[in-house]
Amino acid sequence: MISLIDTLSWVCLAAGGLFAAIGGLGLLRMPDFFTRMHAASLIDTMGAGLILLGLLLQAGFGLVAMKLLMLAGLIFLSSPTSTHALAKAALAKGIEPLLAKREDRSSKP
Amino acid sequence: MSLLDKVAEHLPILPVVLPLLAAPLTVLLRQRTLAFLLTMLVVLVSLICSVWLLVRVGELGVISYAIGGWPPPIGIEYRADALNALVMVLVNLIASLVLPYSQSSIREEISYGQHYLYYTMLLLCIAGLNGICMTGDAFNLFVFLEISSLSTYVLIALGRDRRALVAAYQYLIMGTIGATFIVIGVGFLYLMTGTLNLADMAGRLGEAADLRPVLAALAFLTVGVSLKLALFPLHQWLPNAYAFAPSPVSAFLAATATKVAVYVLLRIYFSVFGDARVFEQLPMRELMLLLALAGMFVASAVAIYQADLKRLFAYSSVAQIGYIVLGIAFATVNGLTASIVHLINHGVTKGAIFMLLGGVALRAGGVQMSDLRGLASRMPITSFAMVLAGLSLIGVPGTAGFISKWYLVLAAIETGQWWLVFAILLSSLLAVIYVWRFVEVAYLSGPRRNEQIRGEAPLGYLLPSLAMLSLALWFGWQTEWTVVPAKAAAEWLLSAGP
Amino acid sequence: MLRAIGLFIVLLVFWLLLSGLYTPFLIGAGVGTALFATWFGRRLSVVDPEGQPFQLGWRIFVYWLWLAGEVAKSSLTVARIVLHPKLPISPSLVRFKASQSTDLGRVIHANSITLTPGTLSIHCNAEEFLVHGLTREGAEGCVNSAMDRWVSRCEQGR
Amino acid sequence: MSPDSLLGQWVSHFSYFITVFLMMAGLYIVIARGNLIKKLVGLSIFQTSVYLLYVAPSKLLNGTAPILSPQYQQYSNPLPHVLILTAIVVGVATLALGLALVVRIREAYGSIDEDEILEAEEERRRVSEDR
Amino acid sequence: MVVATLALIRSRNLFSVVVLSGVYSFLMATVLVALDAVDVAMTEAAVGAGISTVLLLGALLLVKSEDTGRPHKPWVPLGLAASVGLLLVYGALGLPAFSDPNAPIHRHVAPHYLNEMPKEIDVPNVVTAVLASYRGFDTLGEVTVVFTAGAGVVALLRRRRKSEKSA
Amino acid sequence: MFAVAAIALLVTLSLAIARAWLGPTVFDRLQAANSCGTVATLLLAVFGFLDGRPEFLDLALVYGLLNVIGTIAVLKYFRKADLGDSGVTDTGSEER
Amino acid sequence: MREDLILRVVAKLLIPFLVVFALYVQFHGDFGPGGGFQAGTILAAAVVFYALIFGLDAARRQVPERLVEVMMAAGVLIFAGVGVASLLLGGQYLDYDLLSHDPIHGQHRGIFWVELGVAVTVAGVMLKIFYMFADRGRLDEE
Amino acid sequence: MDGLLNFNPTQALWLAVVLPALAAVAISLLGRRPNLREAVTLVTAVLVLLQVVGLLPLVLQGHRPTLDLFEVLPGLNMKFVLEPLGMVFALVASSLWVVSSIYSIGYMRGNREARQTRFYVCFALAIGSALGIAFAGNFFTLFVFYEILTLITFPLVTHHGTRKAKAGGRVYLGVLLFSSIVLLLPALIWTWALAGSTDFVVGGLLRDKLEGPAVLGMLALCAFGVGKAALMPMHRWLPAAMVAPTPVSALLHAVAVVKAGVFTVVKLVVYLFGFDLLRDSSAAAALVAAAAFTLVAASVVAIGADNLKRRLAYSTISQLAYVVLAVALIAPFSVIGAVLHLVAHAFGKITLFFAAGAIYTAAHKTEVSQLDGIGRQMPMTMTAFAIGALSMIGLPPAMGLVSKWFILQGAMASEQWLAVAALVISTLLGAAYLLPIVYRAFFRAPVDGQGEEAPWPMLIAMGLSAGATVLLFLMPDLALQLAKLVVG
Ligand code: NA
Ligand code: NA
Repeated sequence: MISLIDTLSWVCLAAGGLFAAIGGLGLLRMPDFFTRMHAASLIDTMGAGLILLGLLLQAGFGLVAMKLLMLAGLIFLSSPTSTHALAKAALAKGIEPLLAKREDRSSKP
Repeated sequence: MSLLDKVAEHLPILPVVLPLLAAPLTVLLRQRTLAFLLTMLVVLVSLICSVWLLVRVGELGVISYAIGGWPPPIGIEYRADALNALVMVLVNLIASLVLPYSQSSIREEISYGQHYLYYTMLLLCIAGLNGICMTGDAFNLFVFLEISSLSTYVLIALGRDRRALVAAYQYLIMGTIGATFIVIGVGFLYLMTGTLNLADMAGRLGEAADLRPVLAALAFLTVGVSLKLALFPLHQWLPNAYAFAPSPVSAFLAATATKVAVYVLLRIYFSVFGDARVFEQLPMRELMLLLALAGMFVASAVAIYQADLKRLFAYSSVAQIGYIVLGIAFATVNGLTASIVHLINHGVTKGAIFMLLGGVALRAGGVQMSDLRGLASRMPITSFAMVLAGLSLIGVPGTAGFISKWYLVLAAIETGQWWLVFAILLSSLLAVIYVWRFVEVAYLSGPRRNEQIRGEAPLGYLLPSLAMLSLALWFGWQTEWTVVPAKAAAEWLLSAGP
Repeated sequence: MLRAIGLFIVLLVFWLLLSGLYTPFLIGAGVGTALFATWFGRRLSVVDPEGQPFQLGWRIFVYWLWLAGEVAKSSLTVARIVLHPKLPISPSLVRFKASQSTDLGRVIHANSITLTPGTLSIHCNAEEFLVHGLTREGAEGCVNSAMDRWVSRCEQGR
Repeated sequence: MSPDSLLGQWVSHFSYFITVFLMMAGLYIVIARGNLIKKLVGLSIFQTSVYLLYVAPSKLLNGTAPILSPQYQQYSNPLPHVLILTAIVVGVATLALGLALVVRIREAYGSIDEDEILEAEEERRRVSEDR
Repeated sequence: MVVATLALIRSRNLFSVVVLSGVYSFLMATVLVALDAVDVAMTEAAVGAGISTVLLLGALLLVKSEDTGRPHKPWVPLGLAASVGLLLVYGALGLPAFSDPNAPIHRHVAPHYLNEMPKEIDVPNVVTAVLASYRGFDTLGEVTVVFTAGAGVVALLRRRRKSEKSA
Repeated sequence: MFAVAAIALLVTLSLAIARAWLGPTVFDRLQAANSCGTVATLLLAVFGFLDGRPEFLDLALVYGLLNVIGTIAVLKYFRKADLGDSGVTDTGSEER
Repeated sequence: MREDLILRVVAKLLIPFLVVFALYVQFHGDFGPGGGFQAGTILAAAVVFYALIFGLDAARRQVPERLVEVMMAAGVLIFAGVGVASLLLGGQYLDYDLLSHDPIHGQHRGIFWVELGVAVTVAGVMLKIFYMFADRGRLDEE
Repeated sequence: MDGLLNFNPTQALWLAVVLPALAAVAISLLGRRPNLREAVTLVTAVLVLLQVVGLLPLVLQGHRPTLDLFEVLPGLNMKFVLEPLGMVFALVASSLWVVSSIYSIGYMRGNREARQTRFYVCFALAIGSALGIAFAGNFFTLFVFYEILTLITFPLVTHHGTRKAKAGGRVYLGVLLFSSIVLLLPALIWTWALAGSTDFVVGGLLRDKLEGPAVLGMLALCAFGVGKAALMPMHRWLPAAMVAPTPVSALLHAVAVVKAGVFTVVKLVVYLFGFDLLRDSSAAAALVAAAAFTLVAASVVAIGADNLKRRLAYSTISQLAYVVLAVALIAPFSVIGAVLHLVAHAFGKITLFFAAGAIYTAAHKTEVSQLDGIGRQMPMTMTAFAIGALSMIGLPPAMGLVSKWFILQGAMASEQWLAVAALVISTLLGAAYLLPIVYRAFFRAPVDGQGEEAPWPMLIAMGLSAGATVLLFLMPDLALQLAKLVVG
């Protein structure tokens, strides 16, 4: 039982780390600001989520777990908020998103 | 145990805590007159406490005060001795003279809404300086240094001229670098000794496993403190700061801030490292000698060419600091006595000069040489007082400056360094020249009645200035309050080292 | 008032979970703190259905679970794109009108879009949503999506 | 000192060299940059370098944070932590004041570049002398 | 952290400088945690990444200046910085090695805090005990520093009265 | 195992810093900074376990909270909605 | 920024928790990381957050400048006052041993008040500084 | 004795110094009432003279009244002692103050000078500090009054306020302050460091405290440090100060300043070094050489000077060197000669300057070459001038002969042939630069027609000083008696 939880948590931790690293890589590889944001959200969601889950499994049920949950809640609340705010500001400041195909963008955001 | 005895026990802490308590109170009061009265009261009480403490130190020797009741290396110790009690008396004395002066002068120089904050800042500065004097703990010293520094930056920036802002900014940068250097030095010492208590540190430095960090600490502390005390060539912040600050601030800073930094240097050299380590293992003597002399001559020479009187006397301060450091470099009783005495004498002299200049600026609309033609006929008392203060700066007999030069030359003669004797005296001739420029402008040139100058400064300016000046003259005749404690302090410094 | 009491309780629980030390003093402090925070929140007028969406009830938790699945799925997609040597992206913008009736609902919807890797909401208001997608498919998937329905259902829950 | 080779010495003192680097960088920014705000940022970094100088030696590899608990025997030295806490506070206080000054300077001069301000002063002096 | 610093040196854009200094603070805080200085880390995070950033941005907003001036000649500052660095290296080489349990700081004073504190003060967090009690006066000074800064900013930035402004 | 996660996070961190270094726009830096904040928060949590002292999650919470406020403040800088933004500052431009 | 509904909602959600968290950090300084300084900063950050979202005027209406100024001063007074109290009780300055019937209790009481003083001043000062900067900017715009 | 003078001697000492200062205050308050102002000057001058004269018997009886005022540093106190040498100087200064006051009234009114009040104030203060120097009981007190004298005479030198006056004033102050601060002050401090006190002691304070080259060093510091004694190269201030009005020149050259200089040198040699110390070292010989050089060189320059006051100034430099030389010879005779010469030069030179001022006031002439036949227009003035010149050269019937005689005696007795030669040569040179003026004045035809005598107060003053010169030649007893007391 213990070892099952341990294994599970390790898998979570490793996978989370992997997702985070991929997100970081995406942050470097992506061609423009907006596409990089998508890569970044990989870190905030899967990376953070899996790592916290892994830790949660290690912590067992208790206050530590509660705090981990709070942390997860905070990240999941704050990450989209800041991403949204950033994207909005960037667009407002005239950062043109690189688009695959010319879309109809008649109304100015 | 009577109440007085109880109060006496807490003397080392009172001059620090009282202004520190009063400062937030002035913010709560938000009213200039009340703030002034509170400040005055606190400063007077602090003055009484510090004099009392000086007397007690004379009777009992070193007084240790364990804050929080924690014995020294564990807690923070305040430690009064012949030297720091004396310096603290100087700080509070100057403060108690500058304050009444402020009451009338800030009306002219600082906008009304900021008056109570002026007192807040002054109180904080006093608390900081007193704390630096009394503390026996290396890190606590840094903290109080910062209290005084931050309040000083603000005080300078309160000046009307926009250049005051730049001056304050430059001082902030250089002052912070200096403070950080001090922290680094303290850090090295802490890492080598495991303690922050200065006395404890001094004792444990002998067992230091490696000399390199100790020497590096010495270097960092020297540079850091030198920045604060405006030792040439680290003085760049000073001329502008003094020139553009409100006049009571110039007077207060010129008389106290650099002086307290000198005290810190003395304390570090003689009671932490010990004169043997500082002066025998390193070419510190030569270095300090060189910088002191360079300061004395270069700064004086620069002062001669200033068109702005406040700047002129600011550069003169840099030169005078050269004398003080020179005295330290002798590392003899007479040399240190010279330094300590000059610290007091120059303090009151420069204080008086800047206070008088405040009056001049008020009446003549500025302190540019060109504005002051014929000053003597319109402001005879102020002009004459300036001349007397200038004489003290030169070191003419009958003034405080003479006594300091006396001991400095004595120290040089004693150690057989005749070239230094002449160097010291020659540089005081440079002081003759720049003081002379004032005399010529005020007395010997220009219209007989300069209508742009609106008569003698108001009494609120004049009386405190003259009181300060009379101190500068009084200390030229009556040396019981300056030389005697200074000599005691010097002897103590040289004997009490590790 | 009820909402304030609810907030007070939530905050107290929050405190207790944070604290982990249950001495009388600290519990007292917790009560005091929660009271203070509630009062302060009311003073700042942040105590309202937007700030304390108790009305969403249990549905929101279910939604979260569903969302977690969505996030996991799109994460894998994005991860594959990032690792793909050719970086097969087709960034696009889509504009649509979401079906939520309240600001809170729109916020939940918009944040969910952003939270899901591969899409992010740039604009959201009653009139329209502006969404940027890493791929055209991803972006277009947001229009009239299951997510839209889920959020609207939560919103109308009570 | 246990490691006797110079290399060993450098390794065992690694933490100090980060301090050294940060300090040099901060100092460099303060002196080399003309922008008043950037100078302040440099000053902050310069001050920050001290944190490591104090805190790194307080660490013991088999120790833990100095929050006493029956599970642990060995703790890192708490004193440097206290000192640096104070140093951080002093740093932010300095920064706040410095920024306030910069704001006022900008209002008075219309610039926050050191060279421009000095030039403005020089100009003014020249004008007043001509007059 | 080194990279962030280098970026800081390089960057001309003031805004980037602010952002980078925020990053720098976060990293510093993380390093501090690794060194067991949790209280310090919390403060550094709150101050460096929080307050400082807000302050810097506030100031940037007021000075409305993005372009930073010409860079100065780099050699003098570089030389100065290098000489200070050398001095630091010289001193640091003589310091006790990292994590040396026999270093003076682990033998003197600190053991008292760690061993006697439960008897004298009895709070689990030794940092708090030292901060608030053993070295409480330092902390009083620190609070005073904060107060000084606050009052100083008020003194510097308080709005002038209308009458004064027009005059 | 925590170490693996920690190392992965460190890698992510360095990648994010690289982005912060490269820019090119301030928004890229901001985004990188934001990611750094998240990664640092996670790193702290992992450190807590690595060190055997998970109660340092408090610290991670502080990080997370400040990360939001910092980002919002930055946003405020661009929008200045309540301060009557005149919108003249040309912040988004590429660095020279 | 009140118009940005995402920010508005998130702010409303977070602020009460921020306040509780700040006070948690304050009261648990004895047991874990944190204390007066950090608590004060977080508390100030909560209000700053509010001001960023809902505007400076709203913030100043609810947390008035005068209160903030009083806080600035009051914290220092509380701290220094603890020292004066120990003086009056016959001990050295800041000797908490005498503040209660036995030294340990005295220490606890002393630390509590001292940390409170720190928090109050820090929160006050941080807020005041923020207000000053923000306010200055607005005047500039007029 | 006068009723007013019924103080005990120590009080009288103090009062003599303070009285002029009080007078200065009174004068400054009476600035708008010239008659009253000048009356105060004159009355005070007379009172001070009486005061000093009143002290004379005490000194002659061997009393040395001492007044210890207060201590600045341990062993460093303000102290007045009345001893014969000081008595001589005090007598000279106070009596010449009376004379020069009378003269000044005539001169200042005659030339309608501006800032007369300041003039009288400073003049009175200068006398006060001269008396302070005279009565100084130790080196420190002497130094203090010496410096005060320098500073207080500065406004007098720059009296005219012109660019030239300011330039002259700068040189004046520069040289005097330089020498006193850079050289004399170390001597003072060194003395204190060696002896723990600076008291003047019969036989020399430093007798057992110095030896070898240090004696020479100290002597050099003292001799050159006393810039007022105008030993070359410290003489430059004297010609520079010629820009001042004539009464000031008189003050500088005769009454106070240069007298204070040589007096200080004599006093230091006698009471600080003591004859024994100097005799045992070679230091005195060096001083003799320096003085001899100055003696001759200044005379040579004087011959070449056409400006009358300039010529007189170089004459002064030369004459001062006599005194220094005389003291440096250390022979009892020469020291007596030094003391006497101090007196002789004072009266002689003041006469010459009074005459030069009178010529300027009456005829507006300043150059020697303009003086042809002026003796016919201003016979009384030029007679006085002649008497003064004779005294300078050392011819009868003027006191100069007496003092030079003693000096020469001393030089011969101590077999210092260099000194003897210098004395002889400079006497000849002295004749060469002074006698032609007298010759021109009386024996050449006037260039321009009419001229008239100087105002009567000036004439009275000249008469008094010239008369004193002759009188002292005829009755040198008192001066001689005092001088002998100095030697002991
Ligand atoms: Na804590
Ligand atoms: Na704490």
